[in-house]
Amino acid sequence: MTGALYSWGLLVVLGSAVIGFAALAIEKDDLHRLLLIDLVEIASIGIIALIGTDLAEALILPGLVVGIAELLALSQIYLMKEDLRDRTVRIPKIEVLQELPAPLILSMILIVYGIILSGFTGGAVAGLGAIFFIAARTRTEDLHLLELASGLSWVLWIAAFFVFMFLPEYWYLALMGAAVGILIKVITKMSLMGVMWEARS
Amino acid sequence: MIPYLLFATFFGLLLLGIHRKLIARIQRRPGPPIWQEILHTLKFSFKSTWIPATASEVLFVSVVLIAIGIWTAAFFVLVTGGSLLIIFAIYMLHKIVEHGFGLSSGSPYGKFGGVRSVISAASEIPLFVSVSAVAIFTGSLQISDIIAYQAETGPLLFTIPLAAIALYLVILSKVPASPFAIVESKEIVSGYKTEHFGVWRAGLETCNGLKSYVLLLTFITVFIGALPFLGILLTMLLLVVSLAFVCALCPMLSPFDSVTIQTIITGIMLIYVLYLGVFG
Amino acid sequence: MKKKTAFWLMVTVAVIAVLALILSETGTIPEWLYLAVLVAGFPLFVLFLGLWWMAREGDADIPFMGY
Amino acid sequence: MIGAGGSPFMYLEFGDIVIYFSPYTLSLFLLALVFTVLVIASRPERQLDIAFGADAYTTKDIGLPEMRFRRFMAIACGLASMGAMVTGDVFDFCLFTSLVGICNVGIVAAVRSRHVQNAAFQYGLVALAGTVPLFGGAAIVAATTGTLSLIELSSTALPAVPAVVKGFLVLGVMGEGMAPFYAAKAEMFRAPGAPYVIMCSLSSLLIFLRVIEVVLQV
Repeated sequence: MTGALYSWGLLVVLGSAVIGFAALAIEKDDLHRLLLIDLVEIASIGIIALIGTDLAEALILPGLVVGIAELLALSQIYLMKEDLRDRTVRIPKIEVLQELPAPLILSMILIVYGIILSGFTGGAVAGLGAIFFIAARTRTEDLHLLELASGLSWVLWIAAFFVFMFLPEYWYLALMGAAVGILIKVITKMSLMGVMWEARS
Repeated sequence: MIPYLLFATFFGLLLLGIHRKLIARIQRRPGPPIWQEILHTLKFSFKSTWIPATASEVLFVSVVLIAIGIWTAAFFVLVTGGSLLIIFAIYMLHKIVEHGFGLSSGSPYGKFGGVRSVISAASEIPLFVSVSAVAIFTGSLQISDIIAYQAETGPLLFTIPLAAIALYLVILSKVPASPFAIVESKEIVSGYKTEHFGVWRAGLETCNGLKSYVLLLTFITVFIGALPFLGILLTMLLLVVSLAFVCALCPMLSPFDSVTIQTIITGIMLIYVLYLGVFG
Repeated sequence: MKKKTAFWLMVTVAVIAVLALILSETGTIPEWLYLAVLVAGFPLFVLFLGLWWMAREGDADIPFMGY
Repeated sequence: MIGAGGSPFMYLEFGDIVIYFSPYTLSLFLLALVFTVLVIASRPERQLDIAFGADAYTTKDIGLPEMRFRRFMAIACGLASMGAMVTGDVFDFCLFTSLVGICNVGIVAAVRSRHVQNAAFQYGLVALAGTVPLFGGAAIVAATTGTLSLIELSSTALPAVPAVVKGFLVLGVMGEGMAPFYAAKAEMFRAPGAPYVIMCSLSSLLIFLRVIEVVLQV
């Protein structure tokens, strides 16, 4: 049963990948190709997700990270190549964003929900909340505190791994440490991205 | 091993000299004496030597060391019956050496030679194809196993002749003056070795001698099997004679034609291996 | 590189290689170690030999740029 | 096929991720190591150009910030290829391979020349597209056999991996490794700075060589 389901899923994902590649072959504009390649990339995440086990979840994360890194690098090259510097980035003019209490409440909800989820997914949700909060602000934030948190959480994460390796009997402590570490890490990384983007404008 | 290594180097150089002499005689020129390549190596060792002012010094020197080192390693792998894949890898990595030679000096001629050597990657894929054909038949890539297999069932040369031809073409594309020698064709001066003179060139010649010995020995070991020592040397001589005829009678191809022909050969070989894999 | 340095380096490499040969023949070191020594030593030996023959403290020149 | 590159003689275990050294992987690893050390140790070459219309020549010097960036990228590329050489895990191999792809783009992307940047961008698109068959192949390997470890995969007890998947892996590596296919795009190799550009072609050749062993073993 699951085998058949897997085959069908694989067929669908591969089909969408083929469609993406076809679009890529037809499209001539570099920027559009950059956008399309992101769509194609999602197909590979889809193939990994089809495994449908804990292993798949563990594999998607590095796959995603590599994909994002390549995309960021390519966008940077595109900017350099087309000589696009000093573009102003405008904050979207959404009514909700203009008033302070609404984004605060929304982002609080997102952050709390993210902490309950914990781990990578939770970090992503909470980070989204943080971005939302910062996007609503017009003044520039002080980045040092965020950077400090990001660095410390990374240290926590690595330290937890060392505990795993050398003191396996304290695995529960290590697990909690790693979970909290990656949660804070992802939150700060995502919010940093948003803040730095804004700070440049 | 030390005496055998030195012998292999000098004998390889001698084979290159014979190759050169034969080409000259086929084309009705007198040609240099057959020990010319050995003399070359010695001569370059006596020539004045420096590193060009624009070169990246460390790379410029160490690429010579790497060139000799990898082929010494290939020689030992072959003699001790290691994995055929390692020899295959070293053959491919020789490209990096050529690239390094060309790029490290800052000379535009060297750079052309280096880039051409990377383009000629098409010549390697037949090698892989012949390796996989061998793997299909013998079930192993250890050279000692391949020799044992041939001792039982006779030379692979008659079982999979097309794979042998593929390896022959691979060797052909690495000998001087061959139709596929686009890295050394005349319009780019001396190609990747333009700026490596004096002692550096002597090192390169040493590498070339060892390389020809190793490649010919690989062909003999993989497709003919174990032979007495004199038999090996004689077979090598025969191979060199045939190579010299091909080199003397064929024109040197342009890079585009060379890559096209090698790609076509690769295609044929892939079909052959698929056929072997399915019906063999 | 000075002629003398090159000579002594060459001799050192040669001695190490011969030593490895002897040790390998007597079975003190495994064969792969002996071969590894040769793989590293042979290129060095060739270069130092050449440099000993023709080491010169010359000025570097620019590459060949045409006829 | 068990031990296509000679039988492994050393295992380094990090939990379920096993790094193994066979004669084949060890020699590739050593080559990557040697070239990485070279990249760290050597200064870039200065490419000579003839000044047309005069009896003169110019050298293309590389500025310090550009050199630093490219050296960093080249070292990262060397480290990634070392990892790809010895890892005993298909997915790890794919990760290292795509890392090599990014670093290859990075090595040439810092050159301030429109032609080089254009070539780098196009190559980057190919590399990004190459991750689809690469990761897809690895995922299907995990789905059909239930393991990603090359040592377990080389034993015959597991169900056979379909040939298409091997093709996927090779295709992915062809996308990531640029040297042989992109050498014709001479703009990339025309970028001055020898040891760094060589790292591009070295790393792609190495991952090619490794994927052959991987494909033979799965």
